[in-house]
Amino acid sequence: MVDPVFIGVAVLTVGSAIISLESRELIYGAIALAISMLGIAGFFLLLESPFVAMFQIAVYVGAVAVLVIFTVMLVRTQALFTTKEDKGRKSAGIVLMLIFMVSIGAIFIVSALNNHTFGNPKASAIDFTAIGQQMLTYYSPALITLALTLAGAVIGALALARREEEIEQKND
Amino acid sequence: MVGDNLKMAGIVGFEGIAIFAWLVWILPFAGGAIIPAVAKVGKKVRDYTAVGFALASAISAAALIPLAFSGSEIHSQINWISVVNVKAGVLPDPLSIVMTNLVAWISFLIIIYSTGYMHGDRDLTRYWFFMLFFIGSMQLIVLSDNLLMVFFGWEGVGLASYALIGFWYYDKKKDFVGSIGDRAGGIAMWASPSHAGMKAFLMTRAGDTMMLAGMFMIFIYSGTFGFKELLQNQAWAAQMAHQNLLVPAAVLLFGGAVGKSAQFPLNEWLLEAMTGPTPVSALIHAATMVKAGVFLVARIGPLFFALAAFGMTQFFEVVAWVGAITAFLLATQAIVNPEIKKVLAYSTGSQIGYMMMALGIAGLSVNFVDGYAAGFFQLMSHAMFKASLFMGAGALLHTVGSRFMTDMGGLRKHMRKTYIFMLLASLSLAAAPLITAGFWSKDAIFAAVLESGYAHALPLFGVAVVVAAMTAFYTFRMIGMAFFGKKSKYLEEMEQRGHHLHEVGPNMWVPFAILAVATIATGVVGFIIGPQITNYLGGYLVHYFGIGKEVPSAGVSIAPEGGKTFFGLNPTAAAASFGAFAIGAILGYIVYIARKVDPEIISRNIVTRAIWKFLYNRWYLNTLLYWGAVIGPMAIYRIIWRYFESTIIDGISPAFQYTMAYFSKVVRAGQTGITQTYLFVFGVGIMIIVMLMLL
Amino acid sequence: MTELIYYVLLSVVLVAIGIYGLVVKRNAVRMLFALEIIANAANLNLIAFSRNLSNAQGQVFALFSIAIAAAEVAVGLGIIIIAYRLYKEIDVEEFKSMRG
Amino acid sequence: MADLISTPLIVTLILGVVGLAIPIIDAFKKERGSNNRLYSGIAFGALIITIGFVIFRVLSGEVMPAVLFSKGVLTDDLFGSFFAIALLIVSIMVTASSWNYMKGRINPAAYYSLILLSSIGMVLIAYSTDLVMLLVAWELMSIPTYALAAFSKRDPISNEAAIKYFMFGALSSAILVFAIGLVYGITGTTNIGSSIQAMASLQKGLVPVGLLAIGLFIAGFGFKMGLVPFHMWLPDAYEGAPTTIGALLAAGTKKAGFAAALRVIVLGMFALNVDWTVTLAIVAVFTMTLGNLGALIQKSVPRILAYSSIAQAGYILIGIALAPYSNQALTGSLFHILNHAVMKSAGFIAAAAVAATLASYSLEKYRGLGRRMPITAIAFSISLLALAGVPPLNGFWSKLVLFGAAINSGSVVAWGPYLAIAGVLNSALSLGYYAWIIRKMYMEEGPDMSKVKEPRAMVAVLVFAMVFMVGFGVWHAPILQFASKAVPHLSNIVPTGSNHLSNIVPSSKTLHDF
Repeated sequence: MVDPVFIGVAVLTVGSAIISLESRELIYGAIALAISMLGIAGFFLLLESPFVAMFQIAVYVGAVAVLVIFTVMLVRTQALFTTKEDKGRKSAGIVLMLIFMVSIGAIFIVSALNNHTFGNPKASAIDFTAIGQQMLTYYSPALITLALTLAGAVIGALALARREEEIEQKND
Repeated sequence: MVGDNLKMAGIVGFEGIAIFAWLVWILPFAGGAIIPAVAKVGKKVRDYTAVGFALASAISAAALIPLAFSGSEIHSQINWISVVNVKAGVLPDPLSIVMTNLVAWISFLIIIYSTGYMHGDRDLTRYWFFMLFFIGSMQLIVLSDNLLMVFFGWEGVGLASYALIGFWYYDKKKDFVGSIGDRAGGIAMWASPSHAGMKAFLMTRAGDTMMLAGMFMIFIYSGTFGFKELLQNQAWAAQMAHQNLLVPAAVLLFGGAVGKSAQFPLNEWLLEAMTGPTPVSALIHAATMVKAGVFLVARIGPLFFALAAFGMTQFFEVVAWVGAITAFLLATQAIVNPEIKKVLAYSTGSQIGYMMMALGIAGLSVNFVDGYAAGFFQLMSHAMFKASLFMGAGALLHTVGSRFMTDMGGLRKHMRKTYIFMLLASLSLAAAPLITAGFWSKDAIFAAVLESGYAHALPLFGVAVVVAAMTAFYTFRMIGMAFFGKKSKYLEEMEQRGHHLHEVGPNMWVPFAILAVATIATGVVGFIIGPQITNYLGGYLVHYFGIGKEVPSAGVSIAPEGGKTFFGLNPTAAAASFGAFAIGAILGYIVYIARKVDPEIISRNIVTRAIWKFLYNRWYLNTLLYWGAVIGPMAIYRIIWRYFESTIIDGISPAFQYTMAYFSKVVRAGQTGITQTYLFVFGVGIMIIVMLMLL
Repeated sequence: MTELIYYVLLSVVLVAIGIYGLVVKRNAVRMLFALEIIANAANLNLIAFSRNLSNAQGQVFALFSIAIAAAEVAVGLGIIIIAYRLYKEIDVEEFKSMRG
Repeated sequence: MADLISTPLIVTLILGVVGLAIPIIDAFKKERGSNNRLYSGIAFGALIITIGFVIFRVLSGEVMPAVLFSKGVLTDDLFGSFFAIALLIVSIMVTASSWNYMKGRINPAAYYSLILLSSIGMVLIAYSTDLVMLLVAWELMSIPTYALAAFSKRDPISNEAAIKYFMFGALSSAILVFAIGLVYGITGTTNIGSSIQAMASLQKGLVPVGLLAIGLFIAGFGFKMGLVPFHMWLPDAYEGAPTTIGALLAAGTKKAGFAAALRVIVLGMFALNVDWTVTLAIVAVFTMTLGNLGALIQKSVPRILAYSSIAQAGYILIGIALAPYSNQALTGSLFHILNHAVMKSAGFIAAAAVAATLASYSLEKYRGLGRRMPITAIAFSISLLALAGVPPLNGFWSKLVLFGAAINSGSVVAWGPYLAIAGVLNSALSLGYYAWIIRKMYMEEGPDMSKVKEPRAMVAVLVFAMVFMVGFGVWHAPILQFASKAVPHLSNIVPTGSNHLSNIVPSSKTLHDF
C-alpha cells in the first residue's frame, strides 16, 4: 500500500522538476528547482534521515538555488528567457526519456528489489552519531579528499569568475 | 624489481668486476651523447670531454685485465626483451678482454692524436660524437654475450663509419682518393668522401644482411642469441645439420665478417674509405671496424669448432680460403699504388686475410689453439703497428698536403721522428725477423698452417709465403718513396712558396711513437709472448669449450704432434719467413731506397705494363662491382618501376585512400559540435551498454 | 508502509527527466538544473537503500554526494558566466565552432 | 582506515598542502600575475618529491603486491603505485611545460594549484578501494579540470570545450553516484572488496540490478576513458582546452579512468558470473576504429591527437576485455597505459610548443617544422611513431604484449585473435595520419622557413619524453616487470568453485609462455 504522503511529495517533486525545465521564465525555473529539492528533502525525512534532509535543505535550497538565482539575475538579458528548442530534438528526447524510464524501471520491477519492505521504523532508524562515527573513522581519508575537492572548486570558480583586465590583453 | 635486475647484473653481489665490462661500452656512448651539450660550453671543454671519456673507457677495460690472467670469464646478464626471452649481457673472457684493451687504448691514443690532426676543424663536435659512438659500438661488439647485441654494435659501427668516412662531405678535391680522371672499364677510379661513405655503408650492409639472416636461422632453431646458451645446448646444431642448414647459416654469419673486414669479394669499400680523416682511417684499420669481422670469427670459432662433428669443417675451409685469397689479392694491388694511405689500406686487407686464414686453419687442424692463438696474435700486433703507420702517414699528409707518395721523397731529414717511428712500425709490418711483433705473429701463422694436417695446407702455405714477400716489398717501397731519394717537384715548389717542411707536434707524434716502440718491444720478447698467448687461450678453451685435447672430427687427417711452435720455431716456417722477408726487403731496398733501378722499367715492356695496369685497376673488381651491382640493377629497376608505378601504385593507392577518407568523413559528420547531440548519443549509449550487458 | 521499490522507481523517473532536460534544453542554466535533478535522484536512491539496509554508509555517501554536487554547480556556473561574457548569450547549441 | 604512513596519504598531504599554499601565497603577494615561474617551480618540486616518494616506497618493497581487498578506503599496493607513477609523470610534464605555456597568462597560482589538486585526485583513484572514496577522488580529479579547460577566458574555443566537458563530466558523475547507490543497495557496503565478495554470491533476483550498475559504471568511467558511445565530447574538449591541459586530460585523467575501471568494472563483472567480455570487446573494436577514422583527415593537430587517444583507449580496452583469460593481457594494458601517458603528453606538449611559438594549431603550420623547430619536431615524430607502435619504441612493445595476449587467448575464447587483427589493422591505419604529420614536418616546405626559438622548458620535457620512449623501447624489461607485478591476480577474487570464469583464468601464466 502506498503512503498518501509519499504520493503527495512525489507529485510535488516530479512536477516541480518538470516545471523547472519547462517554465518559460528561467527565474521561475530556478524557484521550481528549489521546490523540487525541498521535495527530495521531504523524502529524506520520510526515510528517517533528518540529518541528510537538513543538509539537503541547507546546501541545495540555501546555497545552490540561491547561487543559481543570483546568476540568473546577474546575467539577466532577454536571450535567457526565450525558450528555444527544436521539435525533432524534443520528441527524440521524450522518446529517450520514456525508453529509459520503462527499461530501467522494468529491470527494477522484475528484480528482487521489488519485494523489499522497510522494517519497523523505530528499530532501524539510524543514529546521527553513527554517521559522524563513519565519517571520522572509516571515511576519514574521503573526508580529507572532499575538503580538497571543495577547495579546488572554490579556487576554480574564483579563477573563472574573476574579471581580469590587466595582463590578459596580449595573449588573445 | 630494479633490485633484482641489479643483482642479476652482478652489480650488487661481488661479481663486481662485471660492471667495468658494462662501463667499457656505455661510457663512450654516454660521452658521445653529452658531447653536443658540452660543445655549447666551450671548444676546449668539448675536446677534453672526448679525451676523458675515451680514457675512462680504456681504464675500465684495463680493470678487466686481472680477469684475463685468471683465464676465466664472467657472464653478466639482464633481462632485455623478455617477450622473446632475449637477454642483454656482457661476457668478458680472455679473448674479449685482450681485444677490448687493444680497442680502448689504441682508440684513446687516436683520440689524442686527433686533437692535433683535427685541430680547428669546424665540425669537431660531429667528429667527436661519431668517434665516441664508433668506439662504443666496437666495444659493444667485443664484450656482448649474444649475437643480437653484437649486431646492434655492428650496425652502430657501420653507421659511424659511414658518417666518418664521409666526414668531409663537402667534397673538396684534396679529400678525394684515387687519381682524378682515372677510369677503368668506364668506371671512375676516384671517389669523393660522401660517395666513399655511401659505398662503405652499402657494401658492409650487404654483409650485414647475410649476417642477420644467419643469426636468425640459428635463432629459429636454438631460440637464443647468446654465445653461452648456444654452446650449452647443442641440440639445435644437430637439428640444423640434419636439414643441411648448419654450414649455410655459419657461412652467412661469416658473410657479415667478410663485409666488415673487407675480405674478398666485399673488399672494395676499404680503399675508398681512405677519404675519411686519417685518425678515422687509423681507427677503422687498426682497432675497430675491420677487426670486428675477425673478432666475430674468433668469438664464434671455438663454438663452431666444438660443433665440428656436424660438418663444420667446411665452414673453416671457407674462412681459410677467403682469407688467403684476400691476402694475395690485396697484396698484389698494394705493390703498384701511389697513394700512401691506400697502400696501407691494401695492406690492412691483406693482413686481415692472414688472420682469417689462421682462424680458418685453426678449425681445420688438430690443435685448434695453435691457429687460433696465431690469428689472435697477428690481430694484436697488426692493431699496434697499423695504427702507428696510419698516424705516421697522417703526419706526412699533414705536413705535405698530398696523398701521393710521388709528391713526397727525401723527407727523412725534415721529419726525423716520423721517419724513425714509421720505419720501426714498417719493419713490423714487413715482418723483420726476430725483433718485431709482426714477425712472431706471422711465423706463428706459417707454423700453424704447416702443422695443421689440413689436406690442402701446402697451397695455403705457398700463398702465405708469397704474400709475405710482397708485403716486405711494398713496405720498403712505401718507406723509400716517402723518405728517401730526392725531393719531388711538388715539395720543391712548396718550399719555394715559403712553406717550411716541419715536424708535427707532440700530441701527434707521441701516440704513434708509443705504438711503434710497443710493437718492437713486443717483438723483442716475442718468443715469450707468443707461447703465453697460446697458453692462456689454450687453457681457456679447454676449460670453457672442452677444446684442445681430443681429436675433433673425422675428415681431418691426423698429423703427428709437431715440435714447439713458437720459439722452437718450426724450421720450414722460419726459413720461409726469413726468405720471404729477405727477397721482398732486398728488392724494395734496391729499387726504392738505394734507387739503383728505376721503377719505370715495367712500363717499357708490354707484358709487365699489362700486368701493372691490371693490378693498378684493382683486377677490375671495382669495375665489375659498379657494372654488376650499381649500373645494371639501376637500369632494370628504372624499367620495372616505370611500369609498376604507372599501373599498380597509381591504381591501388588512391582507391584505398578515397575509401578511408569517405569513412573518415562519415565519422566526422556525426561529430556535429552540438553538445545536445553528444549528450543524446551518451544517453543512447548507456541504454545500449545496459542492454548488451543484460543480453 | 511504502516499499523500497517506489523510491527506486521515483529516482529512475527523475533521472530520466534529467536526461531529457540535458538532451533537449539549449539554455546552459537549464541544463544545469537537469544535472541537479539527476544528482538528487541518485541521492534519493542512496537514502532509500540506506533506510532499507539500516546502514549509515548510504547516508554518509549522500552527504558527500550533496557536497560534491554543490561544488560542481559552483564551477559550472563559473564556466557559464564566462560564456555569457564572451557570447552575450548562453545557448549551448550555438557553441559549435568545433566539430568534425 | 589506512595506515598513517601509507603512500596515498603522504601523497595527498604533500600535494594538498602545496596545492593550497600556492593560492595563499598569491593572495599575500603585492604584484600580481608575474609569478608564473615561482609557482611552476613550487608545483614542479612538489610533484618531483611526490613521485620520488612513491618510487622510493615501491623500491623499498613496503608496498603490498597488487591486492583487491582492503578493509579501509585506501590501499597501498603496487597497482595503485603503478598508476600513481604514470599519472605523476604526466603531471610533472604538464607542470614543467606550463612554465613556458603560462608565460604572460593570468592567474598562474590557480592554474598550478588546480593541476596539483587534480593530480591528487588521479592518484587517489588508483589507490582507492572504496566506492565512496573513488567517487570523491574522481570529483577531486574532475572539478579542477573543468576550471582548467576553461582557463583561457578570452578564448571562445576554450570556453566551448569547457562547457561540453563539464556537461558530460557532471552527467557521468551523477550516473556514477546512481551506480554506486545500486551496488550499495544490493550488497550493503561501499567497500569494493566486500561488495565484490557479496556480488559473487548474489541472490539471483538481484543480478540484473548488479549488471545495470556495472553498465552504468561503464558509462560513467567510459566517458573519461573515451570509449565509443561516450566519446563525443572528447575531441572538442581536448582541442579547445589549453594544449597543456589537453595533455593532462588525454594522458592523465583518461588513465585515471582506466584505473577506476580496472578496480570496479572488471572486478565487479568478474564477481557477477556473467560473460560480459564480449561487450567490452565490441566496444574496444568500435573505439579504436572510430578513433582512427576520425583522425584521418583532420586539420588541427590537437584534434588528431584527441582522436588518436580515442583509438589508443580501444587498444587498452583489449587487455581489459581479455582480463579474465590472461594476466598477460592486463599486463599489456597497464604497460600501454604508462607508455601512452608519456607518448600522448609528449605529443600534446609538442603541439603546445608549436602553438606557443607559431601561434597556430593548424597542420599547415607544421610544414618545414623539422628545420624551424628541430627538437620539437624530432620529439613529436618519435612520439607519433611510438603511438603508431613502430619498433623499437616503447609503444611497440606494449602493443606487442597486448596483441600477443589476444592471440594467445584464442585457445580460450574464439574471438580473442580477432581483437589482435583489428588492433594490427588499426595500427596500420593510424600510421597513415601519423606519417602524414611527419611528412609535413620534414618533407614539405612552408612559406617561412626561418628558425624559431623553441620554448626551453618544453624542450626539456620533450627531451625527457624522447629518452623515455627510446630508452624504454630498447630496454623495456623494468616497466614490463613492474606492470606484470602490478596486475591484480584476478583468479584470487572469487572463492573457487563459485564462478565458472575462475576455471579458465590461467593463474600463473607468465610472459615467457609466448
